[in-house]
Amino acid sequence: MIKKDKMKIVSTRCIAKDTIEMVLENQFISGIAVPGQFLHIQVGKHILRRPISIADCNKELNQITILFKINGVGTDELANYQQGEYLDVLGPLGNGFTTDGESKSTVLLIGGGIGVPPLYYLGKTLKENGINIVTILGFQQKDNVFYEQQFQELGETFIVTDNGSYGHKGFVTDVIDQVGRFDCYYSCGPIPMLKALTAKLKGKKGFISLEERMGCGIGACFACVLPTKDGTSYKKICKDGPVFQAEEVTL
Amino acid sequence: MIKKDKMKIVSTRCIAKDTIEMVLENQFISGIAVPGQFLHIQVGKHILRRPISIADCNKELNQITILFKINGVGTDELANYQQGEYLDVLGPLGNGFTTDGESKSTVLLIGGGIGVPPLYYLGKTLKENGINIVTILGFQQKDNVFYEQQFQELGETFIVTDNGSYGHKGFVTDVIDQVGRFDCYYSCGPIPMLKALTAKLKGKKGFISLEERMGCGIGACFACVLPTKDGTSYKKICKDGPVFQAEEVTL
Amino acid sequence: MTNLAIELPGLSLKNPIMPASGCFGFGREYSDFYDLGKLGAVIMKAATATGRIGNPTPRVAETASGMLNAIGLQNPGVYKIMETEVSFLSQFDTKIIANIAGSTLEEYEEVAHAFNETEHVHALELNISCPNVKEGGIQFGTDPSMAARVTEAVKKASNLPVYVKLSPNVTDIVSMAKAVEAAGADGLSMINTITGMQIHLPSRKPLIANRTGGLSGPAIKPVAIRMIYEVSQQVNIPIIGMGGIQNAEDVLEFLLAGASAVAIGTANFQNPFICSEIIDELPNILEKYGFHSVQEAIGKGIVS
Amino acid sequence: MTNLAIELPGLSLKNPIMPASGCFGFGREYSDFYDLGKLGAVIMKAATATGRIGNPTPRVAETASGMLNAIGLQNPGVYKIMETEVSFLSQFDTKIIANIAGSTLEEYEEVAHAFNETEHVHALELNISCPNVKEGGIQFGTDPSMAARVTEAVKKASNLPVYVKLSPNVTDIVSMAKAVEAAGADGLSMINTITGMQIHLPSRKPLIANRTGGLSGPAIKPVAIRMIYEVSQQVNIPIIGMGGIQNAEDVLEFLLAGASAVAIGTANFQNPFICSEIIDELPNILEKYGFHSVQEAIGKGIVS
Ligand SMILES: Cc1cc2nc3c(=O)[nH]c(=O)nc-3n(C[C@H](O)[C@H](O)[C@H](O)COP(=O)(O)OP(=O)(O)OC[C@H]3O[C@@H](n4cnc5c(N)ncnc54)[C@H](O)[C@@H]3O)c2cc1C
Ligand SMILES: Cc1cc2nc3c(=O)[nH]c(=O)nc-3n(C[C@H](O)[C@H](O)[C@H](O)COP(=O)(O)OP(=O)(O)OC[C@H]3O[C@@H](n4cnc5c(N)ncnc54)[C@H](O)[C@@H]3O)c2cc1C
Ligand SMILES: Cc1cc2nc3c(=O)[nH]c(=O)nc-3n(C[C@H](O)[C@H](O)[C@H](O)COP(=O)(O)O)c2cc1C
Ligand SMILES: Cc1cc2nc3c(=O)[nH]c(=O)nc-3n(C[C@H](O)[C@H](O)[C@H](O)COP(=O)(O)O)c2cc1C
Ligand code: FES
Ligand code: FES
Repeated sequence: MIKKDKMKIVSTRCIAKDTIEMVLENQFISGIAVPGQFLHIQVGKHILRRPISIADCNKELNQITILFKINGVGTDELANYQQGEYLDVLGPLGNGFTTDGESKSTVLLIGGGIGVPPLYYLGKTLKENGINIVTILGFQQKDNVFYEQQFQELGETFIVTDNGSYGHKGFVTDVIDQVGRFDCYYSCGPIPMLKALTAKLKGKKGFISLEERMGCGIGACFACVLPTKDGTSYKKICKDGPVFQAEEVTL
Repeated sequence: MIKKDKMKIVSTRCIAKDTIEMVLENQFISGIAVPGQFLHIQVGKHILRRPISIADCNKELNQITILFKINGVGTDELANYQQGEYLDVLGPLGNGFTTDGESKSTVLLIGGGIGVPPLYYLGKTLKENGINIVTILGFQQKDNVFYEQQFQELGETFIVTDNGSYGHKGFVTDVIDQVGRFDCYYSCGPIPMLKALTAKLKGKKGFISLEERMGCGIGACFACVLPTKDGTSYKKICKDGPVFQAEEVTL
Repeated sequence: MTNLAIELPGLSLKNPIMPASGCFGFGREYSDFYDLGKLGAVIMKAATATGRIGNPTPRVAETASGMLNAIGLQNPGVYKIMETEVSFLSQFDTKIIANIAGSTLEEYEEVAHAFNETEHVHALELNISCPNVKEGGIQFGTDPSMAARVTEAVKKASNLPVYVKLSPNVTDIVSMAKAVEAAGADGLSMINTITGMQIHLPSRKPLIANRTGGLSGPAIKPVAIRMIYEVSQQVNIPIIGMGGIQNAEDVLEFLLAGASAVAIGTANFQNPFICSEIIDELPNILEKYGFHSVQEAIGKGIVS
Repeated sequence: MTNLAIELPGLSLKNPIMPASGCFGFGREYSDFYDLGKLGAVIMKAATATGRIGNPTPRVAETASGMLNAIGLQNPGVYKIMETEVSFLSQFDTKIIANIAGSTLEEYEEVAHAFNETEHVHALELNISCPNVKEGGIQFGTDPSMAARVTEAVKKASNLPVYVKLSPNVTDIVSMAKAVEAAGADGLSMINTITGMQIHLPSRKPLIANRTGGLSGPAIKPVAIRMIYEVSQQVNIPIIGMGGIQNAEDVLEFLLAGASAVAIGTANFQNPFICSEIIDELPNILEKYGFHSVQEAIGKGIVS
């Protein structure tokens, strides 16, 4: 079920360069949100809503955390909203990650930049289910890094920066070989990263979360489609995704 | 001289039905404002500024008072601005009333509805110059009445409402005969009122302040013109006005 | 009691509000938000003869008070639509309008004919103006004689009333309207989107993969009002008005300009309840401005 | 150092920024805000042969991210303009472009000829597209052969370079552009306003006294970008781009789409300093997106 509702801004703060963490409150939406889903947020009077992943969810406090990067006019305006104000939100949207892994198995989370957020709620949920978590997070450079501590609490965490200004230098794919055995991977990040990653991990069971410019966010307008591998059909990122099996789609 | 500047909202309050009094602070603009001039106010992201008369000006405190009625989307948004916020203002604009009357003379102020505001600063200024003030203010009905007290402090004040729910019943023109001798009149209000008034006071020296939808507000776009009596030329309300000699224009 | 009902060829509408084609899919997603039986009608997404995969993405971009789209007529084809979508929509107490598109005259005929086979479709909206189909769609929509030809063909291929959806991308909208009226159109639907473009500065390329897209939303409302005003004075068939409607005041503005009913597109994306909320608000707005019925307001803004 | 200079026929511009015709009067009012010598050029308000009184008021209305205007070519006539306005503007170190309009071919010729007499006017902008003049202006702007005729006539009547200002209210902007290019136009200016309308609900009448008005502002930017993109690929003369520009990013978008310089209209009303501020900001924006000069950015968004 999807709801259009007001979410109260419980807190908002800058956690890295141009990166905002915002905690939102709404009982219904937090009550049913699963990892990988997203919120479609009305910002000011903009004609289109902004899709932002659910980065964390606290069902006791009825809270959802979002993490977003100031990336244009909408996210810039969103960053200026203050604690106590309300956001008009459509959500939770999308399918979310399948988290039915067996306990005792190990999963690898690989996040790039602003693709990191959905992996946090996923990792937390998996860990609660007794699954081992290893994380690789890639950022452009040192001042973009966020949530390192939070992921470390879930398990071993590698930070990679493009220029080596923090953690390992290079790309997330460069450190995968340092990770031991894992049963499955979950990833979200820029397309070039996902391309390199799915190529490197070909044959492995994996799930990736994708982005596309959206209209409705609920599957009605056909804005956010992705052709299936055979090219004769398509998936809607907003409804059939944003999470797909790595093998299922062509990037 | 016209300035584009920020004006701080010192206070804002509702003084009658849908009628807001807002006190704004800016040294330069308050320093040179004369009665009858107006401010061209940027509200939100609206493409066109909103022209609002200067209702009072306190040169010691660097403050200007505006009074406006919620009349559409822009004034509605303006009413929601809070104390402490800033408005982007172009002003002071227009010519203003000529206030070179001789002291000891008597002037009649006639205001209708949201045409009342500019008359207050005018009346105050005239009174300071030793001129006697008599005021007639017309409103739709009781809950629209504002600034009665303030005008009474300037001199005798008649209130008229369309339905008689407060003061005299009828139109401002109905009570003019009750006013004694006066040397000159100043008026601002809806066109039908100004028409009736200038007809009734034909031959009297008088000044009227006019409204028109504006673009630039400074005389460049030719949006706000008014044909002169002979029809071969025109005046710009924003620059040559908003105040005109009653005889000068065709309503 | 304000009377919202309105009679149009083939469409006895309980109210003049319908979602615009392409902005509401086939209603499924929005049926989770409210009972579609509340709507005057539903205009379905464009149908072509066989399924289409549409344009590459990005397919949408945001503009000042508007958006661009270049979906490219993606749809599963008329037969699939009849089977799964019309049958789904037919459960609701509302009228169904099928938006039909094609690259050739024959394709239009085939689609029109197919929709004729079900009792659940009450009217056709002939989309001759989709700016995102390159094979010829643009020609039909900008040339009066081509538009007349496709209108005639569709009228022959089907017994359903035909509302021709006009493109605003023309020099002379009135002659387009007159041409399709003469060709037998039962009504008009206007306006479709205005062709526009946005260039993405970082990539230095058109943001929409198809380069150009159709501009919709409040930005185009003044153009829609102007065209409906002009056309309604020159034709005798009713107009379904659309272009930037966001609230009940906007609906009244379209009625005053000469529309007999309206469609709401882009606004559904911001607020999935918009059509339902406008239906609730419309009686108050009509009354506020002195009207007792929708019928009474039609064309009242026209100064002769 | 980012190079803002650009060479156009008859116009050596220090930067590509100029106020658009009709939105800056003859510069007087804005000269109180900043030194007009900072501008690449000033495009004056339209001039006709004898003075015009223009349309009744209201002449402007606000729309979503835009405005409508129907000023109706009010101006004191070309001779008065030469005497008082050109001489005023000539004190500033900037180029002067005279926007010329008329109801007949002869009037265009007369105005063009008159401006030829002063050394202070550097180019003509031929306004064939003013949607608010009914006597025939609209024909010139929407018919390629009429547009070509007036272009030829004006070229003969004057030695000044001629930039033909195109109307977006046409089916095929490219053929309009090609027609005036073939007729000798030295450049194009695009776009003028899109014809629109607003109905005032309380009075049930068109808000603009002239009924229709020209839509300008950010709302029309996607249409301007699309038309400039299309036209710039098909003609060999430079384009002065305009339509909804609000900031230096918008200027770059117009350059990428194929414009060689830009004009800023409606935005002056919100911010009288806008042209000056954009000139200050443009170097940063060019650099941010990897350009070292205005020249380098022109047409760089065009995908072939
Ligand atoms: C399913 C999903 C989840 C996302 N989760 C996050 C997140 O958790 N944190 C985060 O920082 N960002 C996330 N994004 C990206 C985020 O939506 C964009 O950064 C944001 O929309 C940019 O808006 P803007 O107004 O700042 O940019 P502008 O460029 O001004 O936006 C213009 C239009 O383009 C759209 N747009 C621009 N960039 C993107 C993009 N990358 N993806 C989709 N639409 C875009 C906007 O939504 C808007 O409609 C997610 C995107 C999707 C599709
Ligand atoms: C010189 C002058 C002084 C004024 N002084 C006052 C004042 O002191 N107090 C007050 O309440 N009102 C005053 N007005 C009227 C005030 O400008 C309008 O009420 C206001 O612009 C309405 O804006 P809106 O967005 O609420 O209405 P909308 O109808 O949404 O506005 C749409 C557009 O129309 C314009 N507009 C609408 N009504 C008017 C109008 N009556 N006059 C001019 N433009 C209009 C708006 O500025 C805007 O551009 C004055 C007008 C002028 C010209
Ligand atoms: C995403 C999107 C898809 C559309 N698809 C179609 C379509 O398939 N057929 C059609 O006739 N019009 C289509 N349109 C045009 C709308 O039906 C409508 O005419 C236009 O958007 C103007 O209305 P609006 O401003 O309320 O959106 C589409 C519009 C949008 C925004
Ligand atoms: C109030 C106003 C008056 C205008 N007058 C003229 C004119 O006299 N001649 C002309 O060619 N264009 C005229 N225009 C059109 C502008 O020059 C410009 O082409 C158009 O407004 C688009 O640019 P903008 O969106 O930046 O305003 C006028 C526009 C406005 C808003
Ligand atoms: S955004 Fe509308 S279908 Fe996905
Ligand atoms: S508003 Fe522009 S001239 Fe008066």
